[in-house]
Amino acid sequence: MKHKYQALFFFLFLLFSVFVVSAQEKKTNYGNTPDEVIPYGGFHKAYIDFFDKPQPFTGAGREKPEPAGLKEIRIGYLGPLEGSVMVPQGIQMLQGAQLAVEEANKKGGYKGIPFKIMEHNDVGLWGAAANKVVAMNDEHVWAFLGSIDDINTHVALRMTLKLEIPMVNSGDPDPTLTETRIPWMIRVIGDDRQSCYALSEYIYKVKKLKRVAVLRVDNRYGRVGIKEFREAARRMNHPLVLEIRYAEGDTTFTPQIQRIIDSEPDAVLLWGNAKETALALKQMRKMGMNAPVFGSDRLMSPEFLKIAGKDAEGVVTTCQYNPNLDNPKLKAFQKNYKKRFGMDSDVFAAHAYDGMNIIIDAIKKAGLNRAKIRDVLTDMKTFQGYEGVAGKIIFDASWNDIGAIWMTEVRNGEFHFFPTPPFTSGKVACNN
Amino acid sequence: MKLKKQIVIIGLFVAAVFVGGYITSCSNMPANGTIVFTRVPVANIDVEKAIPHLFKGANLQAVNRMGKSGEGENLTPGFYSACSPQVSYDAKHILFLGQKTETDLWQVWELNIKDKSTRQITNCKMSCNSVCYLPGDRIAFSKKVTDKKTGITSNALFTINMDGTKLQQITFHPHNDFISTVLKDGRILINSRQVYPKKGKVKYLAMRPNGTKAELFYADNSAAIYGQCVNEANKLIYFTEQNPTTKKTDVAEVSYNRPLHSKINYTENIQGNFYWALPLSAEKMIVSYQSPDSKNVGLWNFLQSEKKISEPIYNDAKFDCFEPVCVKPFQRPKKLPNDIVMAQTSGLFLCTNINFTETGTTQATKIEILGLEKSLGTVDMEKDGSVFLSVVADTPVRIQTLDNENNVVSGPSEWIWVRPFERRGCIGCHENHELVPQNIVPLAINKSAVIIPVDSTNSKKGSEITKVSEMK
Amino acid sequence: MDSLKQNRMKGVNLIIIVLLSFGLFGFSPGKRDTVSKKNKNSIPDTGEMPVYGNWKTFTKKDGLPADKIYCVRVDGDRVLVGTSNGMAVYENGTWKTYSVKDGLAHKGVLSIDVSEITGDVWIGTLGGLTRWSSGSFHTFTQLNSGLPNDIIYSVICDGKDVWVATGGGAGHYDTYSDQWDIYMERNAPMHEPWTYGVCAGDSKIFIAAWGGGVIEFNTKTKKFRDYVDPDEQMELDVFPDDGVVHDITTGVSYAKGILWVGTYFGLSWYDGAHWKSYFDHDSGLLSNFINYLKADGNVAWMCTDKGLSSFNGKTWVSYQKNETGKTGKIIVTKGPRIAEGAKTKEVAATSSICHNFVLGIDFNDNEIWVATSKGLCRGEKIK
Amino acid sequence: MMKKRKLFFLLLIIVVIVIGFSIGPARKKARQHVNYMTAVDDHPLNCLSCHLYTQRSGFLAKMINASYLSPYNLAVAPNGEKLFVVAQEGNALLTIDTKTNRVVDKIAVGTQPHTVLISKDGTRAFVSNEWDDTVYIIDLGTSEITDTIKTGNGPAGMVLCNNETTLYVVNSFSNEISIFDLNTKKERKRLVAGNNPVGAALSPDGKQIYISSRRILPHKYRTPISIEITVIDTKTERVTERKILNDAYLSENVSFTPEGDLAIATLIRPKNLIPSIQVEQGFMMTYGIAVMETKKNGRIVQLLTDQPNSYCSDPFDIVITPDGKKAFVSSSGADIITVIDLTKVRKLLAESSSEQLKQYANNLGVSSKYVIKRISTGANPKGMKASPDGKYIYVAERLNDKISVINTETLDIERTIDLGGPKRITVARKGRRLFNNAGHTFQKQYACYTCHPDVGEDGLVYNMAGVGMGRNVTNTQTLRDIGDIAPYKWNGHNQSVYKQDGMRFSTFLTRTEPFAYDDLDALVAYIITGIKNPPNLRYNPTGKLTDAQERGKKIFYRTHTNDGKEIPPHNRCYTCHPPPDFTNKRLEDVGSLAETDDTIKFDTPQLNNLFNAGPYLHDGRAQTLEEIWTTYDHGDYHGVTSDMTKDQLNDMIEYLKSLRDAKFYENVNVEEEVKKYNAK
Repeated sequence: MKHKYQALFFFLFLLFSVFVVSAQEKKTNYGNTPDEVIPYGGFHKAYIDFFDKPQPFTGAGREKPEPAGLKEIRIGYLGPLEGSVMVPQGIQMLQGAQLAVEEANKKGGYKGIPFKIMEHNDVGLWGAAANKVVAMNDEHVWAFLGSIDDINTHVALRMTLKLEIPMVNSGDPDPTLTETRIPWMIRVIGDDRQSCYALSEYIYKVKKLKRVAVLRVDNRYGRVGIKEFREAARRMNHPLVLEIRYAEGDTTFTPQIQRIIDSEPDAVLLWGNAKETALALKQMRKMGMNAPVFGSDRLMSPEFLKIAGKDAEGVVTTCQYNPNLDNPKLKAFQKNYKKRFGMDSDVFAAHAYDGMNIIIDAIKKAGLNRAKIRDVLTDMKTFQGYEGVAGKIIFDASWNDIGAIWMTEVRNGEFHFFPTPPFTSGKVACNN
Repeated sequence: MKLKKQIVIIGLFVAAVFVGGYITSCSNMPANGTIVFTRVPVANIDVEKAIPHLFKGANLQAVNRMGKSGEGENLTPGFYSACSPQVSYDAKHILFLGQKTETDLWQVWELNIKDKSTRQITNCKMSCNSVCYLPGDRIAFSKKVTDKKTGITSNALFTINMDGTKLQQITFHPHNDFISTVLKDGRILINSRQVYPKKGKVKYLAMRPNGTKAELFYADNSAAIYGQCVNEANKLIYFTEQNPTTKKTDVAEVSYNRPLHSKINYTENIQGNFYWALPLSAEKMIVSYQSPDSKNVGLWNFLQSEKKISEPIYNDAKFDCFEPVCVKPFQRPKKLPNDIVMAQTSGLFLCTNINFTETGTTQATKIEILGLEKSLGTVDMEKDGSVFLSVVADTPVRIQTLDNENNVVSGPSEWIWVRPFERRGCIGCHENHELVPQNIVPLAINKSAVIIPVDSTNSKKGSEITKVSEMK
Repeated sequence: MDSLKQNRMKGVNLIIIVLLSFGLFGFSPGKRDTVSKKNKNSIPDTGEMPVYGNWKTFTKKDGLPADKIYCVRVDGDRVLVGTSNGMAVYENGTWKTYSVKDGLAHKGVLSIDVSEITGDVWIGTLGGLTRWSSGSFHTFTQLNSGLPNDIIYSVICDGKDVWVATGGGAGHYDTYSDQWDIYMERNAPMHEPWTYGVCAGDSKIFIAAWGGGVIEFNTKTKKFRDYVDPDEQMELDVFPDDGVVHDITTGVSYAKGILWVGTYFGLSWYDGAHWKSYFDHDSGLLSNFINYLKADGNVAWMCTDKGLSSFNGKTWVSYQKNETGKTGKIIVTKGPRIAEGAKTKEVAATSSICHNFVLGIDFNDNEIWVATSKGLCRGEKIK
Repeated sequence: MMKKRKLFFLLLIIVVIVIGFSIGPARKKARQHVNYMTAVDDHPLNCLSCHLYTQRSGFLAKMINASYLSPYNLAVAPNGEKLFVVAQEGNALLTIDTKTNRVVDKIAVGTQPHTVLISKDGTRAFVSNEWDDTVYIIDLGTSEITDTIKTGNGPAGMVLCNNETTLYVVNSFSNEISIFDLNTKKERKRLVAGNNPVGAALSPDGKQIYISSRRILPHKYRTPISIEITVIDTKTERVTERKILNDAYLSENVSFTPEGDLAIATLIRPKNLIPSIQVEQGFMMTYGIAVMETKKNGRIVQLLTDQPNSYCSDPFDIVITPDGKKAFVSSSGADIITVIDLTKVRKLLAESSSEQLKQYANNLGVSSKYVIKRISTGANPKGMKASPDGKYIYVAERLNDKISVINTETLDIERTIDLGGPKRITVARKGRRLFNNAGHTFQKQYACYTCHPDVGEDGLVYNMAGVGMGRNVTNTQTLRDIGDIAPYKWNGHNQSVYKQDGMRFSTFLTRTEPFAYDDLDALVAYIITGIKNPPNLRYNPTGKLTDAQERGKKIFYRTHTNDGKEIPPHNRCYTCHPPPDFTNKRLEDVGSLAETDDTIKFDTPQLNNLFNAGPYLHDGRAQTLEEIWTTYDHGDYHGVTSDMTKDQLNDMIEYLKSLRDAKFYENVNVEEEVKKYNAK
């Protein structure tokens, strides 16, 4: 149907092209979107951009006095702690947060009152994460950190507006999470948009590959995560040759791989958890499929290396930070973390540490008032450019962290980090 | 196939009819309606002392109810004394207390009505002083016992097999207990009177024949109970009682259904004293009666509806007539099951709310358990007032409630005891005996029972009875 | 499917062009005419649109259990109010509160509806669904019943049926058969089971699905269809009037054949054939951030974060509290959209709604009850 | 020829068996068998006890059993000349001429009819058929059924109002009241009632309807219980009040005084939360009435009809004489009609403090203040009605197939009307009488029926005080259709109903003399043969499963979890709950052990007709089926369910609710079902 309206679109495009181009030069696009892949950007300015400025919170609550006589300042933790494949990540996240709280308490907590983490497992019966936010509200937390799983994080987010609890997300890269306009959450980790843009830039522009097949997990993480890559690929004039799914927990991928082979791709992009993608990679190589393989951030894990073994060589993934950076803050964190918990910190621990520190700072600045804590978290000033152990946090108007992310390549059984390629402003190649 | 099965069954049925017919046989009934009573040479009757009713020189006398006064047959010619006749449910035997010679101890004997033969059942070292048949193959009787530690002497109930084996004590409090009768529900009605620490009033207690669940059945502080009690058709209990001021003894009736509040005095308007009552029907009863102008107690017919003495049955100036019974088969009381386990050494006791009393609620916080000699310890109540105890079996205790400062709030209670593995409950302390428990989970049962006597060296709560047992 | 969309698009063409043209000629959609001083207090002609005033506020001081009012429901002579601290009932001029100790599932009451058949009150809380029937409370939870999830964002009664919108799917409870159905991603056209609002009308149930637009369920055919944002983009709306403005919907209300859809991104209107979009910059809508909406006859009431807007397709009447004091203003926009010639006038009002962060609304003949972030208020019909 | 020969051989076999059992070593074997089955060593060696009287079908069963009428409820014609009796087992409406005391008409009605109403003009009868989900409207002139109204599940009590244009029907199984427009015969609406509502009464002014209910309201586990009396305004047709009767259940019927100032309901006050350590002092059950003032904020006073050593078990109906002076309560387990002087009740209400009134509910002595007579009747008196002139009370003696007529002045039974049922009392009928009568418990405090109303279960959790006092709480189990599912009792200790109802039963439950062996035979015969479940018309009327039930069935038979992991065979639903009885008749551990339980494993319960058998699990901790898995199964001990989505659990529960009597599943092949439902 679309071509029927091309004449109209063209007309509109002419009308607006001047404004559009000039706007692009001045500020970053929403979600750090490369110009080339802005939706409909090729021919039509949207009737309305929803995230051109932060959504204010106009409700009551700032007038509430700070309560007296508190024995502890409660901060919620919502993450996978039991009954999920994500428990290791959940524990890293919890420990990162704990370290932040312990350090803050050593420095006197909040006006001498210690902070306390109220732990909540987000894995449970049907929509448990939202119910856990209710539980945290009943416990009178001042803000909470959470979570990793995109579904759990989303349902938790929905409660924050009803209950007016500030939420800091440090582990869920779902791009839609910050697109609800609920002005009670900020994200301090790069989202899958950033990963998709980086991968598309790297695959199509740097590696100059054209035919990409996607093998992804059949859940929300796979579906929503890959969306921006798919659209970017299309807008870069290299629509995916194949997008094929597998069920969470699958161990054999033969039919999918056969179809991938049949689609004759130049490259394969894996989007899923470490275990399944590693198994799929091994089987792919076994079946004689030798195209370069790229992957989402979840591949960047020791588990992936362990299972995939030699076959992991050359796999390129994204990562929301670079643990090898020579950043004294990061080094100190890594050292303290290892000392405290007896294990190496990972991406979830680092971001949780940053997220919890931001919550603590916000409480210290705003006092014990949720609306005011929210105001500080979202004012686009206090924490804009925050230098955390996981890097610099830059918020866009939806409080999505569009700060730099990294890429990795497996070489000799190890992840080697390198910066994402700068977005090249290619010509508008297609009209949608 | 189905048909086959059914024919097999029909065959079995036919066979069973034959076998059944072979087994069943009818027996002759003894002469109905004969009255047997204790005939005592005339003496001054002191009601108080007449309990126990061991009448020296008495014999069991049988008379035809319709016969003339003074006639009859001595059923115990070979005895120096015999009294307290009790007819078996099939009316073939009579149980009685007897002594062959003046120096013999009183023992329980059984008389075969048909051939007048007697056999001795007990061989006690103390005189037996009341007796009755129990449903099944045992009898109950009473005799004197002395507590070895305290030296307190009382009269306790026992049961024993008809062949004199398996003697068992079933009451364990410092009371003088005498058997009155067996209620149709299977319980023994006990004429009971506390002797320690001080003498109490005579009360009727009802108790299961294994000595469990003894509870107040009837008491009236305005009258001293006297005389043997009988019941008819499970509904009415007759007994005689003495007015403490006028000393007149009367026939009274209470309803089995509500004994504490249903007394009717039948004879208060008739001059003279009544010592026994034997109801024969809803209309008639036989009474042991002594008119003011008579020197002896005779057996008289009494019309209940008219509350009137009619003609005498047996009235001989030389004899007093007591304890009339009627020789006729009667409905056997229920044979109550035995839930005690003699291998156990304790029983459980639950009070649902120690602050629940007849007069209202009190403010106690704990109870003290008193033994015969000393206190057996105190136990804190739960929030709801409940306490749950594991009490050493067959040992009398009394309970009093205390406040935080150990002042007595209520009590001490009557003497109670639990039998081995008995579980019993009460609603409150000195509660209205017509009240039933409120349907709540008593908090105390969520924990282990407190062992009584409380081990003062170790205040930890003890464990419950551990024997695994089924419930249905 | 495609041809359907095309038809719709045709109608939309003109509107877009006109709209954009206005934009080009520098028409400022945000700017409003203020009523001149001399006729400041005279409300402009609003046509059939009712106007409310003489606002009275109720807060904790008046007997409410909390100032944060999630919802309000008028039930005959009484008003049922869901707060963050229990349900308050206003009857005969006094407030009575019911909470967990009385049998309420949770103190946070998000939604209330009353069954027309039985008079039973269905209370959606943060911890389950409670039926309040003639004084007795019965609670359904996700653990003791077929309820999909304990957080009830919305509950409605439709004859014998009760519908709830929860994060675990839309729940349907047949009070006759005592049976629960759950509609979610596996048996209905949704990506996720997250539902936020539900309403009924003309044998249809409309479900506002968070991220899934609007799901329509035909109670007769038991068939579904969905309405999603055609541009598939979360961050922008390419064309107005092409469908529901955003996939994240927060409320639905159906009356007189019109489905009104509230989002945090604007308002949608659907008559069964055509969609229309209304935004704060192009119409009389006070804010794109719509917490809740409810249609009453021809008039839809939008509870936004900047005040209360009402709209009957022709005229907007909005109520906003001034930043200080108790006064406020009534903003009348004649005409649906600026592009369609809408003109706005403001009238100062001596009383106003108690807070601009509006969360719920209900009405009876001459009164309107408004639930806000800080207090409950009642307005009287003055026009 | 062949036939004759066969017969001869058969007879020969019988003779050999009989002789063998009488003398030979076979006798020893038989003795061992009987000892095992009865758990005693002196039960008569009578093969018939078990093998004849317990026949459930076939020629023999027909021969040894009989079809009784079992009058349940009744109505009197407005002119008093006719009596209409619902025969519960006879599935008929009997018309009796009150002058001749003869049955003059018998109209076949639906299954298990419950209540009959007669229109004011005496031309129409309304009969609720509890097991058919219908109400029949009968033209009494032609004795024909003119209309059949479809109701909710289990129609029981009814009320006609609004000039007889509106019919209220109490749906006893689906807990609602259906309101019908009699002009259109259409159902106008349904209102939620209490749990298992049954009796209904219209206030004299026609403005209100009171509905009694039997089962308790949802409550916190092991906390005091209550039931609801539902009050409906006939003008608005809405529930205006839900009166709560605390500590009570099984309120069968309710009645208004002619003045309308009081409504009185029958009730039972059980002691399920107290350890069942004794019967003495009302430790198990008490019975009485709730006197409700109908005015606004009126008092509710519970009064016992019992006496300290004598109980009026299982009150069923209550009738108040037209002069408002006397109330008659049929105590169906005690075979008596308790007569209450309402003037005295009013006086008591007037002169007692609220504290006293509260205490009366637990006072066995107070009945002497208002009970003026206890009239003995035939077996199992149930429904009653007063004649229009108030001179007589008609009593349906259910297990006697007779109507007794009480003179309200003399308070004696003046005459008895024989309904013409079978004259002989079969063994099973005798068993049924025993079951319904409290005579076999200490002081007649309760009957089997009390905890097993309609031979089902009363929905209560009892503290049976097996060992100690706070231990081994158990959920009452149904006795319907249990012939094939030994062992019995939650701990599975009883291999037969004989043992179940034998010596230990008397020692720890009835606490009186055990059943005589012929009584025990009869009781067992009744339990094994006589008891059907009501048809599952609510969830599975035809046998065709709904979509949800079909999906649920797939889950029931599944062998793999959602993510494809194989479920160990012992952890699949059908392993322990295979059809037809949906029990493997073995003890299993489903992780439900409580600290207070002595047994680790529990008898796997049958699942047939479990939809209204809550609470669930051995100790009744799960109030709903959902809770079994959402709340009380941590770790997938009770089948693997943790991977299920909420809608899957809902579907599975819908399937479980669909389960009907075992007879419908006799030919189900589990293997085939597993194969079918696990096919890709």
